[in-house]
Amino acid sequence: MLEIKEISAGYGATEVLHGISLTVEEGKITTLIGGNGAGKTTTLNCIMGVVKTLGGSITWKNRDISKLKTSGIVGMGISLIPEGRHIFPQMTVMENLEMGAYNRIDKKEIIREDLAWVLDLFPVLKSRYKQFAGTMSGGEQQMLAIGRSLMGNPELILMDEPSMGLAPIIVDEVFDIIHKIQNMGKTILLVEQNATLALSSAHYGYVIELGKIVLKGTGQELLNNPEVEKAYLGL
Amino acid sequence: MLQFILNGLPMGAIYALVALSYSFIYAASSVLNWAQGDMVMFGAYVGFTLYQVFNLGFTPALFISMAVVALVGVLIQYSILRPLRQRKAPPINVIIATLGVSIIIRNVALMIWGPDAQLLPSPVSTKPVATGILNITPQNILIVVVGLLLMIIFQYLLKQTKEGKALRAVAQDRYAAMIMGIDTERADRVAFAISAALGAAAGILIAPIFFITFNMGAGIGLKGFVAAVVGGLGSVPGSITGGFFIGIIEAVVGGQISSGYRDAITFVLLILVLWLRPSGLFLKKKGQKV
Amino acid sequence: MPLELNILTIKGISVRFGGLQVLNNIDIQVNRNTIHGIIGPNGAGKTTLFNVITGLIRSDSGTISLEGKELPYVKPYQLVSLGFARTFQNIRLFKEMSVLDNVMIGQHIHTPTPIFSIMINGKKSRHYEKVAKEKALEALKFMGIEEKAQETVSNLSYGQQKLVEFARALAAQPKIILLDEPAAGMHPTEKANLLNIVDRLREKGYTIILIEHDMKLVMNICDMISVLDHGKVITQGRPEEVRNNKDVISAYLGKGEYVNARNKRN
Amino acid sequence: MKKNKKIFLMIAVCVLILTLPLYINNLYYLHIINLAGIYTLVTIGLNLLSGYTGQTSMGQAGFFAVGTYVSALMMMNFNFPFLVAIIIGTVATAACGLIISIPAMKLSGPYLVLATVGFGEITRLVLLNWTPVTKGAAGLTGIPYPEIFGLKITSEGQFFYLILIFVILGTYIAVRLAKSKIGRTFSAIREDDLAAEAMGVPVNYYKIAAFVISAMFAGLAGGLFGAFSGVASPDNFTFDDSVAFLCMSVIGGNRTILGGIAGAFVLTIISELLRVFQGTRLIIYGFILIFTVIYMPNGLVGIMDNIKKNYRKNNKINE
Amino acid sequence: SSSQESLEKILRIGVVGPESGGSAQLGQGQRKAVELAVNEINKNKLAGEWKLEAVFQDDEGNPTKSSSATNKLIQESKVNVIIASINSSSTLADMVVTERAGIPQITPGSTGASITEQGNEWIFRTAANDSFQADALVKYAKEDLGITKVATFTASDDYGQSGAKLLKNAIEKYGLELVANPTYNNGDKDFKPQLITIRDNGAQAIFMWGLYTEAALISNQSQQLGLDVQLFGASGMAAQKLIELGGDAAQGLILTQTFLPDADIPTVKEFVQKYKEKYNEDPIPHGAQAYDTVYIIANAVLKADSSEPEALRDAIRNTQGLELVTGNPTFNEQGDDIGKRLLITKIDGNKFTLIKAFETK
Ligand SMILES: Nc1ncnc2c1ncn2[C@@H]1O[C@H](COP(=O)(O)OP(=O)(O)OP(=O)(O)O)[C@@H](O)[C@H]1O
Ligand SMILES: Nc1ncnc2c1ncn2[C@@H]1O[C@H](COP(=O)(O)OP(=O)(O)OP(=O)(O)O)[C@@H](O)[C@H]1O
Ligand SMILES: CC(C)C[C@H](N)C(=O)O
Ligand SMILES: [Mg+2]
Ligand SMILES: [Mg+2]
Repeated sequence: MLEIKEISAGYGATEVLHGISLTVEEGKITTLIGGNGAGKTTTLNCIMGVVKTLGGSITWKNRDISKLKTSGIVGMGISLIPEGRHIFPQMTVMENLEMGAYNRIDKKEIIREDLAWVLDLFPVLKSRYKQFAGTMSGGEQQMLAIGRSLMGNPELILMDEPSMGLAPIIVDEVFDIIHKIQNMGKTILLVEQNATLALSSAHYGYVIELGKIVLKGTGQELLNNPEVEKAYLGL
Repeated sequence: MLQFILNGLPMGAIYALVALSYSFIYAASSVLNWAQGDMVMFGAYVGFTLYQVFNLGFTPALFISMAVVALVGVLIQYSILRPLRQRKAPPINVIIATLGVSIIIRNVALMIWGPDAQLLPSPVSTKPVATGILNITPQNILIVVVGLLLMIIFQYLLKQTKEGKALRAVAQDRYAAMIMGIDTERADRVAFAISAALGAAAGILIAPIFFITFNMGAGIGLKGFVAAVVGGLGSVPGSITGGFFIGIIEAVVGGQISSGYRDAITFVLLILVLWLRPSGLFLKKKGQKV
Repeated sequence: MPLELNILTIKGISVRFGGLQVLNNIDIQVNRNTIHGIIGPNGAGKTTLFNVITGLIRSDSGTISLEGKELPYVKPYQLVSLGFARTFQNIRLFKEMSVLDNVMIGQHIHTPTPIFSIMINGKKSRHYEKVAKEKALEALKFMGIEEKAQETVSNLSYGQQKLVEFARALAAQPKIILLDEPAAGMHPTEKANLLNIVDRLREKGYTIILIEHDMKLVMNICDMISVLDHGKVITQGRPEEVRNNKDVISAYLGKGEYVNARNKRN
Repeated sequence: MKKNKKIFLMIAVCVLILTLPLYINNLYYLHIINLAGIYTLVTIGLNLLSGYTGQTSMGQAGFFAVGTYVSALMMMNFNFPFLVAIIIGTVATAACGLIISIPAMKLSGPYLVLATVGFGEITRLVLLNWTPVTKGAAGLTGIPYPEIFGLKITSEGQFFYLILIFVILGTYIAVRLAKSKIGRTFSAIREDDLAAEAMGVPVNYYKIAAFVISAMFAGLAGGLFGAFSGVASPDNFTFDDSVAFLCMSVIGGNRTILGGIAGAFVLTIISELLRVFQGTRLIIYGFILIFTVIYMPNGLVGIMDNIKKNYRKNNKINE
Repeated sequence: SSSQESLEKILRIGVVGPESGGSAQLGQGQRKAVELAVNEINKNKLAGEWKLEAVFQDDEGNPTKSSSATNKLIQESKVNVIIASINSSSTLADMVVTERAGIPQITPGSTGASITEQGNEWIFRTAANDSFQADALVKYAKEDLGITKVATFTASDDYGQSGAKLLKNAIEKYGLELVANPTYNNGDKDFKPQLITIRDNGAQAIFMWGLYTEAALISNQSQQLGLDVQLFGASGMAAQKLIELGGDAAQGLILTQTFLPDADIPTVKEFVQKYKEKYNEDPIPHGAQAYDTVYIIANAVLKADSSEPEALRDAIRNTQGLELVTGNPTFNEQGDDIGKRLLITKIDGNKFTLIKAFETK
């Protein structure tokens, strides 16, 4: 279980998270939704230790990880699909996937099995394994980013807008995959702009606004909450 | 002509080695380290001291000196590059900082070892075993052999091993590398240590034939940088080719055309090469797309 | 189709990267004052098509004509004065500059550079600067972000940056605006805002070519849609035609389980 | 009220600068100030090139050299008056800028650095080896004192005003350029040249322009330098000198014109002040460089900006 | 300060030299020798009531820095006379300053011809006279060794280039054939291309003009290439280090110098002994010249009994009858010391041995 208590964080002199608390149940999908600039990405980066928290605690498996280095956090089975893909542009697709498994100490065969599994999930990656990742199309890169993160065999996956830039049919697939990996026992914290989609997939959800959690509840509760409906399900 | 080309080879091997140390650090940290030439000098002096004061032989001196200079590299990473990174300083600041390092190392060396040139005896002979067109001296063979050996090792490390790939990943996207669980700080440290050690190795290899002076880093550093860039910064085969390319061009131009304008002509050729291949001989602009 | 309706004709465009045929004999006609959607699976070649139109990539064959005149092979910046402006799939703003300056760069081709007047800070140069600034502010206002004019771009949120990029393209006063996934990563209310903006631009007489994966948005707003798959146009037509096309469903839209889940709600 | 204060302050600074030679009677200080003034012109140009347009140059000493030699030779060999000579020198330097910009516009990062280093070295080696014209390693001696409208400039004090005029002129031109559409376009190219191109900016022309402009600043500075020092040799224009210019530009802050001025003055003066440390002074200089780029990432001007911002913030709170 | 002077007569000597940078070894050698000389003179009251005080500034071998340093010495340290500098380019820049300020300047290191050709009455030179050296070397090569085909191989700096010119003149004068005249840049490491050219043109001798590091490398590399030539050099490279670095490749190298540590001359012996005592190393020739320069100044102030620049200048010009380490200095109209001793020496084992000595007057 990931438990975030009252964390605050910011960039330089400006604080953008003002005491965020949320809980991600093990084996469940939890979603975090909110407007642009609300602090979703910042929250995920705090969990990863990329952005240092100014206060509060983040516990995972009963350990405060808020002071750990990112490499340590990854080593504890947490992985992030970053916003904006962040693939390694001058490495091949295959090398990118290998980097996803950087922190694993598993046997080579097991990693190879996982690689086969990921390539099956995204056949386009299989057919392009030698292409430089930087020349892939936007959506292809997104798939690569997802695949790369799965290569780490994480227990907790933080997803920052995984559906961004994907064709509808692939969005379906990605959400299928999300459910699949949840069924494999993994824990997921999902950040999505597509709130309807996120909430209808999630067990529990949080709404963040201007660096504060303003609403929480089960996916269905939030989906039916008129405030949420007005602010986040629009269009 | 042929003899000029052949005579360019040992010089080329040295340039290649120094080029490699630039390339390595660039491939892993995207840093242009202007103090690289001074690592060569420092390595040579450490080797010299080990030999003079402690009477150590060539091989132990080589390895100890590589280790000592690697430590200096780590120190630079820790005390200079790390704070620069934390403050997200632009690349030009890193260049200026390493320029500062270069000035410091050079003048510290001047204080310690004085202004005179020093001689580090060769473990093998510097006299030719065969004269004529090919002037092969054992020392030159040593340079080329040890140099090539190091280059092959590093090509392997960088391209084939997981850690090597991790270093490249760090250079391409630090944030992404971080969330892969790569310790980017450590990667920087490793890159600085290794390329400093490479520089030291170059220093010890050339000291027996070129002597050691506190400002030898300037010339050799610049030539090594030229070789690295012309081959394609970050590419091991590029650095090697670049090194030999410069070595041979210098020999041919210096012997056949004009010794005074030798470096000028070399630079004109280089600029022409870059004009035709803006990322060096061995790199294509790959992985770029709008 | 009457000629005057047509503004852009893409004919037989093919592009190949190494062994990969990314665009294969593309024919698309875009009508004046319409919003033309381009959709298709990831990697279909949509962005590549944009790159060809804006001169960043040279096609292996085929022609593109604007208002009946074939476009010459020129530098990308020269195409801007012919009437094209674009946004990028990965935001490409001038990050360390202010929002206003970013948008004023969009004005580049419309602002003369009177060197002498600049030197003496003369009337002429001040006038041009003033006009450029006003126009830029106007574009920002149109996007609804004029209060961010003095902010450095890197301090803006993703959604706001997308709007700045849009404003910058608008400032070039093009005949055709090419938008590459403008809504990606945007919050629903901002999407609604975007839809509104695009609508108003159509009213103003602009022609817009839009790449987008948000079907709700595309179907709502586009007059015509071309669907690309594997570098080929598999179908074109009005939104309702495209939506129900079997090929489009199987290659792109899918069963729509999750997308439909959302559609149900509205 | 506030505005009055500002104007008063500006007038005070102007008067202070204008009367400097009157109360600095130590000619050594004046000499250093004059030298810094000449360097200012180089760094201003370099800031337009490296800071604004993002084209790092490590070969600025080459342009400086061309300006010095051409102007001096015009005066010495053809008896051209000073002003004409430095104009010819500046034009010649501009031509060099044009030539180097052709390969340079295709390059970036270390590749560009190398090309500019190459240019600097090529220039120096030509000066060294083209003996019939450049007098080789010995260089030019007896470069005549400048004479402007019958007034002969010989003393440090007179040079002060001559250099001041050019610095003011140069600063004015640079500021105008920087604040205009041209400066804005330069910055856009620095940030993302592809996006700039896609917005209609003829990127290559602007890169050429940046090179030519920065070359002209360096060339003008060179013309003054030759007349000021009376001698010039290839040793004045080494790679180390190019590096020193770059350091001035970065240490002062290369994204503003003021930064160039600050950098030239501060580094020139500091390296003289450090003379008291004798043997360790270069080591200290190295540490100063490192310290500044770490703790003042935007240069001295960046610090001033921060202070200003804080001051404003505090004032706001008080008000 | 005038009241101070009346109590104790102080003569301030400003010394500029490259104590760091590429020619640091020359600048530091100069500094050590000047310090030694000043101490002796003060201790032994060799300048009568005058006490010498030396102020040192580093110019890094950079002419601009050099002229700033000279300015500082004159304006701030109020020196009465300047010893500056080693690199000709620096000396030329300093001369502008000293002339403007009207302060006498003596250069113990710079050999560039143009220095004393400018009609500047404030400059003096105690450096070795290169034209005598070139002449003596070529003459010796022809008359004593019977060499006919020669090459010059010179540094591209001012020292090397003026050397090249003087050598060429001498070679023509004595009717030898110059078959190749390549140059190198200071800091170069590889000289084989030029050496191959020299070899292929059939030279019997190479006249080098430059500093010891490069000279040693040239010796080594010509041995590696199997060149069968006699090497010649001039005072710029005369240093114990040349023997050390050149190893057996430098054996037999013939060079001219003004100062030979082992020479059987009382002043030389004394100087070398004192220098070794103080610094535990051999002095360099430039050091000897700088040492003598201080003595010339001391003599001048003693004679003039004034620290007024003009009086000093005239006294220096009239220097006479001094028996110093590198000869008995006398200055000609241009300010060149024409009283230098000139020695042709040969590297033999671990030291230079004397072949011939000239008094150049
Ligand atoms: N690197 C940064 N430097 C300064 N401010 C930043 C930085 N990154 C984000 N911010 C600011 O922090 C706030 C929160 O940003 P964050 O990226 O966490 O929002 P978000 O909820 O992920 O938004 P979006 O949906 O647009 O991705 C925003 O106001 C943003 O401008
Ligand atoms: N330089 C290149 N080298 C090799 N393949 C490339 C290159 N550029 C693009 N491609 C390939 O061309 C195909 C089309 O890319 P494009 O970016 O046009 O797709 P897209 O339709 O915009 O996709 P998306 O919706 O995911 O952005 C992709 O499969 C991509 O991998
Ligand atoms: C012998 C050398 C030290 C001479 C000095 N390099 C000069 O320029 O004159
Ligand atoms: Mg975000
Ligand atoms: Mg795309």
